[in-house]
Amino acid sequence: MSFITKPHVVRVEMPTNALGLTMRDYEGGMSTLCAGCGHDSVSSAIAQTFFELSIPPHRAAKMSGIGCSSKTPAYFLRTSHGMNAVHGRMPAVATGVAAANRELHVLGVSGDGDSLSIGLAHFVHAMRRNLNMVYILENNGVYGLTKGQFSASADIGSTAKGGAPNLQQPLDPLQMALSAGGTFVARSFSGDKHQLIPLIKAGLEHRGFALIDVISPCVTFNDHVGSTKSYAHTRDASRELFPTDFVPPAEAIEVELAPEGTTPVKLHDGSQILLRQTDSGYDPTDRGAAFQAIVEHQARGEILTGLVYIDRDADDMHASNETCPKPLVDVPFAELCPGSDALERLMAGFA
Amino acid sequence: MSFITKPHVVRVEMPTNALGLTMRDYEGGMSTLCAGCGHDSVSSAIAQTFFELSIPPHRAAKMSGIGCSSKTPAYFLRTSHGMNAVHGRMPAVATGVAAANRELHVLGVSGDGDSLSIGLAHFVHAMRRNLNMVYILENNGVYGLTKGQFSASADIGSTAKGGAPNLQQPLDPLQMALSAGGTFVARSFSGDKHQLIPLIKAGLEHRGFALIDVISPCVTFNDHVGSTKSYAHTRDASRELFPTDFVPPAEAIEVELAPEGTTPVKLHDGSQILLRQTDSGYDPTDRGAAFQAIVEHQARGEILTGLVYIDRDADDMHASNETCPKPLVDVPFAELCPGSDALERLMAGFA
Amino acid sequence: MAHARGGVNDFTIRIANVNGTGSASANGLLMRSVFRMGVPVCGKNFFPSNIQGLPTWYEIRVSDAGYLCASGRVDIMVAMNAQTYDKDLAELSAGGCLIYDSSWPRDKQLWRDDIQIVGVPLARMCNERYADPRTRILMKNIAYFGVLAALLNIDMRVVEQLIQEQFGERKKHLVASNLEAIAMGYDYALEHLACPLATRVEASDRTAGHVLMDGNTAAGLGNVFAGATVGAWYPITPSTSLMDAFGNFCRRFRINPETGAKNYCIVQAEDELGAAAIVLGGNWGGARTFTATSGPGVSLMSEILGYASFTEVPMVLWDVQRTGPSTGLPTRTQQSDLISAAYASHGDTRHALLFPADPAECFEMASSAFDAAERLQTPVIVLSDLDIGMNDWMIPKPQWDDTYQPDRGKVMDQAALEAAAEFHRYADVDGDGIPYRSYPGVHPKGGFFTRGSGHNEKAQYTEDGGDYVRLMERLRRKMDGAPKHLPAPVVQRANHATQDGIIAYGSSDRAVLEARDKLNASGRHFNYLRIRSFPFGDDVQRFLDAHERIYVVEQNRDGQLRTLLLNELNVDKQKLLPALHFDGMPISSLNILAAMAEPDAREAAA
Amino acid sequence: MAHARGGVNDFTIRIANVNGTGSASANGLLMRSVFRMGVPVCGKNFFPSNIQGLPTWYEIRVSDAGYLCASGRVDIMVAMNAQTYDKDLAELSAGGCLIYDSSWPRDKQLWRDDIQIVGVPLARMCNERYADPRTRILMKNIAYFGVLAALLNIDMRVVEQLIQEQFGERKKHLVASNLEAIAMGYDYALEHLACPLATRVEASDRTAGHVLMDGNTAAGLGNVFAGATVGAWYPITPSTSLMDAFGNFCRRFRINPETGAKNYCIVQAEDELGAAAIVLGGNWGGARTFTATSGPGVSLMSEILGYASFTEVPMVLWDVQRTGPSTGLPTRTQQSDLISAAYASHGDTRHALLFPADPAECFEMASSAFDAAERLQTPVIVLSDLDIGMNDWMIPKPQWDDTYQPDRGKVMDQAALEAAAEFHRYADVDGDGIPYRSYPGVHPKGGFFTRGSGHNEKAQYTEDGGDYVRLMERLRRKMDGAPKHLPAPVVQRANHATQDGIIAYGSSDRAVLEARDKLNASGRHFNYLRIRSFPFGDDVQRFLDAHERIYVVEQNRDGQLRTLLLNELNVDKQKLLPALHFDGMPISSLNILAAMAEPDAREAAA
Ligand SMILES: Cc1ncc(C[n+]2csc(CCOP(=O)(O)OP(=O)(O)O)c2C)c(N)n1
Ligand SMILES: Cc1ncc(C[n+]2csc(CCOP(=O)(O)OP(=O)(O)O)c2C)c(N)n1
Ligand code: SF4
Ligand code: SF4
Ligand SMILES: [Mg+2]
Ligand SMILES: [Mg+2]
Repeated sequence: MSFITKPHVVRVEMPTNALGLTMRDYEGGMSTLCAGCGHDSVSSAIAQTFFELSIPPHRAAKMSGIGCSSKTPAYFLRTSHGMNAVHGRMPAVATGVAAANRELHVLGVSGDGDSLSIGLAHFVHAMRRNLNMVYILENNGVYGLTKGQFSASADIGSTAKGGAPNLQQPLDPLQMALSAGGTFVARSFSGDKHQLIPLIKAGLEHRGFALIDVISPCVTFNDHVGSTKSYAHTRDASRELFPTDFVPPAEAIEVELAPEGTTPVKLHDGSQILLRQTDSGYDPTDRGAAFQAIVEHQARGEILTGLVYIDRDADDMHASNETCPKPLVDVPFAELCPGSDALERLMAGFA
Repeated sequence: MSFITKPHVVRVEMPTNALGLTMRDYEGGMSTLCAGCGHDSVSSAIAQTFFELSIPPHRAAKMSGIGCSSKTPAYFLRTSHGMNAVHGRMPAVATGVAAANRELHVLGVSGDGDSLSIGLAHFVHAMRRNLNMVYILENNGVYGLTKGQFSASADIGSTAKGGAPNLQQPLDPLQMALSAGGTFVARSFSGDKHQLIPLIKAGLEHRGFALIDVISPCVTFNDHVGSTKSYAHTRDASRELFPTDFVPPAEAIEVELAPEGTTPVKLHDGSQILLRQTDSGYDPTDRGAAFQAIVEHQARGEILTGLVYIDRDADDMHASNETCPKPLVDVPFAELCPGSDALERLMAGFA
Repeated sequence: MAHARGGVNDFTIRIANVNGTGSASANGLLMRSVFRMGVPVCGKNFFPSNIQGLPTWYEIRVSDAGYLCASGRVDIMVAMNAQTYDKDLAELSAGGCLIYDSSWPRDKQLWRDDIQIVGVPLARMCNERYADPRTRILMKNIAYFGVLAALLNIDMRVVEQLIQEQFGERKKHLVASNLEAIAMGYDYALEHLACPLATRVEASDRTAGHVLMDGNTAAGLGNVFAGATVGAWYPITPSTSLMDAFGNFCRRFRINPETGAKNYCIVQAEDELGAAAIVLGGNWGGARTFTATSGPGVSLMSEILGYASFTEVPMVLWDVQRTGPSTGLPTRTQQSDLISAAYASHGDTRHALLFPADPAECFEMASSAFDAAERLQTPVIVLSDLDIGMNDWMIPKPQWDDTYQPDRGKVMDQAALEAAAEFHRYADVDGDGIPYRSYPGVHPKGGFFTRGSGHNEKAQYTEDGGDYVRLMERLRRKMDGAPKHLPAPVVQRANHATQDGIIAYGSSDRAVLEARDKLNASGRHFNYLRIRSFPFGDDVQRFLDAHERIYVVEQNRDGQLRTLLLNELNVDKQKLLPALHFDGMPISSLNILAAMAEPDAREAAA
Repeated sequence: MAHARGGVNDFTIRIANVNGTGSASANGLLMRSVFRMGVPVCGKNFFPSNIQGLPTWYEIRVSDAGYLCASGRVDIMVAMNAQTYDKDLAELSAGGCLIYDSSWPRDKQLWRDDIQIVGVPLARMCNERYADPRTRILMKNIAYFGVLAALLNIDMRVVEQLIQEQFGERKKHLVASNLEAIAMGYDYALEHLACPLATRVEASDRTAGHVLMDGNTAAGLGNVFAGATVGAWYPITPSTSLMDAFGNFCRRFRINPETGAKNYCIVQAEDELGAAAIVLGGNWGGARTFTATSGPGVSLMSEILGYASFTEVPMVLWDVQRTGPSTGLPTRTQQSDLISAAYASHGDTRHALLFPADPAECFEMASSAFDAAERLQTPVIVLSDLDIGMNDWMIPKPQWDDTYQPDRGKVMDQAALEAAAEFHRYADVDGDGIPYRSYPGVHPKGGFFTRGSGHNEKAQYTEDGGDYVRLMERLRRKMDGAPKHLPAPVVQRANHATQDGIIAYGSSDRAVLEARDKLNASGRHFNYLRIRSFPFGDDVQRFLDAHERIYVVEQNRDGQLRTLLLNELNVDKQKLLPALHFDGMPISSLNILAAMAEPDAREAAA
């Protein structure tokens, strides 16, 4: 749940955020997805997150690949630049965008097909780079847009609509992330906005690659009994590691003393994530333990959700590169071009 | 160390194996690698393994991508079919070869550049398929053939020849394998044949994807002080999980009672791996624990070697597919083509 | 807009609907009913690139004369989608008939007076009869079929028979409920409308010996018959149903009924690069291995294609073309991958192409493709398209010659290797540029090393310029000799001597035949050459030589076949007139006549 | 074999060695010494595709006349590699001089009597002087330089100066040791050999205002001056040194000396698909972003190129071509990616190409490429090659015009967006087919959605055939107008009126100029058009029209530029005669004359 208090609206006026914008300003075109598709819920969670954080929509860049999931950036933040790139290459395209303009809020939306098969190398390498972006992987265990083939995230034994079980090892985006040095590794469920929105907020404040694997059922091809990515199964099998709350910077000062039973995790801009402690003694900064926990839940047929791992100290791509603070796109040409005198001096070495 | 007793040769005759072949028959063309390159040691370990297991060389298919490491299949098993494919795609090419002929001993040799960057998706998906092959990743932390750029396996802080440190998260093939459902996950060192040869043997008998990550120093671009992939550092930092011995099927019957202090792991053809127990109580069939162990060693700057994880029960690609036992390449056309009568009957449904 | 001709056994009906509502079975039923009544028919599906909720159209052409391609007209429009009602109304040809759901009143302004308008309260009828919302939607489609059956004079015995066949014994309960819904529409129409229309079906005998099939099904089946054992693919519209069909037929024909063992292996690859690599490996391993993809896949596979042609490993790749470039219009058709396919990959390359014109040729060319690929030891790319691959075509019932044996080309088997003094993988022993190959695992003498870098006759590494030039010239010679291993073009001569020609290929064929008949009727005569493969043989050159003026009919913007002709053969550019159609819809004779009337000025000048 | 001409300031020397032994610095020293003596010179490196232990050659041409390309002859052979001695001996032109290491006796059978043979016991001398094996190897190279200096009459003051500059103050100790080793060879030669040879260097004044540089260095530098801020790449020979150079110059010119902050960001991508995607994203984000690759990379990047051209995102890609296809000969040169680049990706596509002829144009075209890419909003591919990119060329010292401002094309900035009533990304406002674009993050009115699927003027999704055709026709119109934004061809007219022409491009230029002078001397006159970009402008068409017979000189097997000319312009195929050279070695005038004498029969006929 978010700590941003929603204004109590008595009249029919729409609530506005700090920029004076309403939720309308954070919406997009009409969705052309199937009625009930999990991806539409994720879109609305994203819109709500940006609204609540009062981010001007045009300061975001919405990046995606190809798939039903990848279509969704057209359905929120209408005035943002957005891009449906080619299938699987979005993490690399996003690398270019972030390189050009480090101040944009780069938001990637992808699918399990887009990220875990054709795009796997790009996905993993964007994490290695610790690219400063939020990466939402709308995970439904199938290729929705091409009519329901198993994706690489399908669990062994999960059945296709026709009844045939998947027989290959699943790729779990979280395990991938942990083995690729991911610095913000979380999972959620399209049906659980209360968990999802704080995670997206925290991801936006995390300086680095924030992966949120969102189980987002495909009602048309993978929501039947026997599927481990259905609404019903996901609801039943989800185990929240610990409830996560997000505290924006201003309020974070007030809650300097974290409420009893919570562990505060400071993010770069001063905001905090509050992790409600459970008695497990789980440490979200221990990579090995995080992997263990995921694998153990997996073995029990459970789906671990929440913020599973965070590393706030790793440099993001620009920090490693020591790029100038100003976005490269804004550096004037005069500062980029050495000019004729410098050239003349340099040429002495070639004569 | 191998349990195969080498014949004691008194005269200058070359020893022969069960097929009456000598080591000469397992060698290949002259290496064009740099003198001292780790990859050459791996080549000779491979040749020796095939010799000792008495595998007819022409029953092997040597697959590789592009790189110094990928050149090496030309330097052993001269009479095998071999293929230098395009950069990074070898695991997929090998999938085709194994699909066509399930009886070949498919041996892949690749580099850290070839497998962990351009070829990452293929590498990971070949593991998901549990393709029946031995995959040797000659890992030197650099792109040797293109003159020493960091590869994705370079550790943070490891320096280039010029002194610049790597700043990106390393990809560890073993961690990748554990998160991708790999069924045989091992690491060794080109300088340690006693460890490497039994691992390759076990890999050849494992019915599934046997990954052996071999630290194989690049003497020209990554063998200096400051590099974590140098001979010196690898020797210092290696921690063998437990010594591994390989027992071929015939002898395995004799050692039915494993020597005290060893845990026998049966492979599909009846051969065994003997893991010498240490007091750690380590269980090589626990995926989460294996990841933990690797990460803990990594955190201490150590390199865990040996057979880290094994799952003998997973089906390989052909078992999942229920492919006929005969190699598809050998199924006669008469059994493949339904013929005119069947066509006639089928066409009734289209009229 | 052309005037509707509509009449007995000669009309086009278009049904507008929403995708994901199950209209496909009603549409298929209508098409099959016509077919069973002995009247030639074809069906084309226009669907959006999404899964549910967007407009979709199905178009059935009934043509006693056998013109089974897009007609370019709509004689009957069944406007079941309120969203597209305006557009649908506008696209109905003058004199045509509009059938709409009159459950809700329609704005009179949206009517036309040059057409006949027939309202049927379908939704109301279904809502009254059925309680469950999903059933209401499904049954509405069945009910409109009933209305059409009455209006078009469809034989209800045929319909009953088809319904029985469709649901069989196992789903017997559905037979009754479907027939009931059909009867509801049928009876309503008989009672309230003037049935049948002038535009209607009368039983005939022109479909005997034919079947209705789409090209992907035919290609999937053809690959089973060709002896393909390994298929590797990555899903992409419109090629997905090709590998699906291969899988379905394999399940039927290739599983040992006792052991359950499969004589095939289908791998869903991680991407198209992987799929191409698997095909490379499978063929190198000796199994007939193929993939199916569409434009983006061809772009991604190009590095592997270059490798395979340079190392001389056979490959078979089906490119079911869609509207490009880039993602383009993924559910629309086009013929625009010729250049990418013919010269795929960097360096000097040339690949063999096949151009099936319909599902019948998809079935046949599955074998031709493997035979050519293995004979020539090179990739063969079969350029089908969405129109062929996913639409329903009436074709002569496929036949199989049981004496067919696959041409595996020059393979040294165990015995040959045993007998040979030596084996040099890339030696041009026969002087035709085609060397001998061997499969792995067969014999120690057969071993060799395959590499995409410089190699000599013995498959050894070389950087020597002379070795390299020798290899490249042999490869050129080999491909120059390719035409004799590839399907020859089909020439149809005009009844009158003429200097005018038409060249076309693939799915344009039937529209060209119709256009040619029309031109003929107006006194213009054309010889017609249909290209079936690339590189071109002498027969194509002779056709070029023999004509003064040749229209090259293509479904792309840039005249890609024309480019290949110009580059590979010897012809005056001016005499090759581009006749292009590329909006993504299947080509009709009207499109061709229009394009011929206005040859692209820019191209004609250039 | 041509007779060696060798003489003062006009000869070619080839040094055979083993790679990884450090011979590069000795070879460079020799070339630079000649240059400093005022005599035009160039150097070409022939190296294997491995790191250590295989044969390598370095060839220096000295030419007072300024023919600075491969000569096709060897006047002096320095045979330092026993492994290749036979071959090296054989390749020495008659009348030439062989210098070999006489430390060990050589088989007299391997001698020739039409050459001069000079033995120097280099290994023995070094072994006597130095104890450490590595030093012995390194110093042997320096010592042979000393011998050559004496034989060729190199000015020792120039050498000393160069050595000082090379090691500077920081490595002062190396100055003395190097000079000592040089002196060892120099003194030996003066004492034992007849110095200087007839084939030698005499000081001149023809190098003033020039520099020695390779094309990758020039391109890297050019990109710094062009204002590129993001570079993305994946290592591949022979393009690697281009991005290396960019990085080196950025470290020099683009780091804030106070804060250490960098005005650039170089990303080593996971592969070429990733590199291309990063370039797409960077340019979309508003930063000038480029990549450098070679053939295999171009194949892999083709899907992204198709996307960028269809969505109109600028990209700059340097293809430093090597010998294809496939892995080919990775350390040899070729011009064989024209077709793959010009029509990269499936569907109807056409991309802009630039053809630099030497490092000077690499420097200039870095800006031209970005200007054109941003003006046209499309990918621009610069086709350099290994010969240009990795060899040492003498070029006029690069100049920079400080008034240059990058042409970012039609960009709606903050103010323009604020003022605009509305912004439609793909509207053809100016009628030239080029729409207006906007960068992300600038203004809410600038936001739009980029997609590789069908889109209308407002960048909205559409599957409508009419919208699609309109878009495709605009894109064609846009590219038809491209030539005015691209570098124009260079025409050099013969002194005599002639109907004969030569067309060439890129690294063939200097060899063409030399061949043309030779032809001229024998009374055959040719006008010469050097293509610098694609699509071709009217000037190229005019040149075609104005000549009866045109040789098209190319470094590939299939005459790829000729294909482009035939396809894009209006020319009789017969009059374009292919003059091809494609063995991977840099082209010489002798290659051209030979190719012209024997035009490929097959091609000429076709
Ligand atoms: C290069 C390429 N290959 C294949 C396709 C076809 N394709 C479109 S979407 C898709 C899979 C999408 O799966 P996922 O990312 O899981 O998205 P979902 O539809 O399930 O949300 C595929 C294979 C394509 N567009 N491009
Ligand atoms: C498509 C493609 N891109 C780039 C290259 C250039 N290349 C050759 S080898 C190599 C990297 C090899 O690194 P690795 O696999 O680690 O092998 P090593 O040489 O270190 O053994 C690269 C990038 C290529 N051959 N093909
Ligand atoms: S097919 Fe599945 S993933 Fe696609 S829109 Fe429908 S429900 Fe969503
Ligand atoms: S460069 Fe490195 S990896 Fe390559 S051969 Fe030499 S030592 Fe081995
Ligand atoms: Mg999915
Ligand atoms: Mg390496």
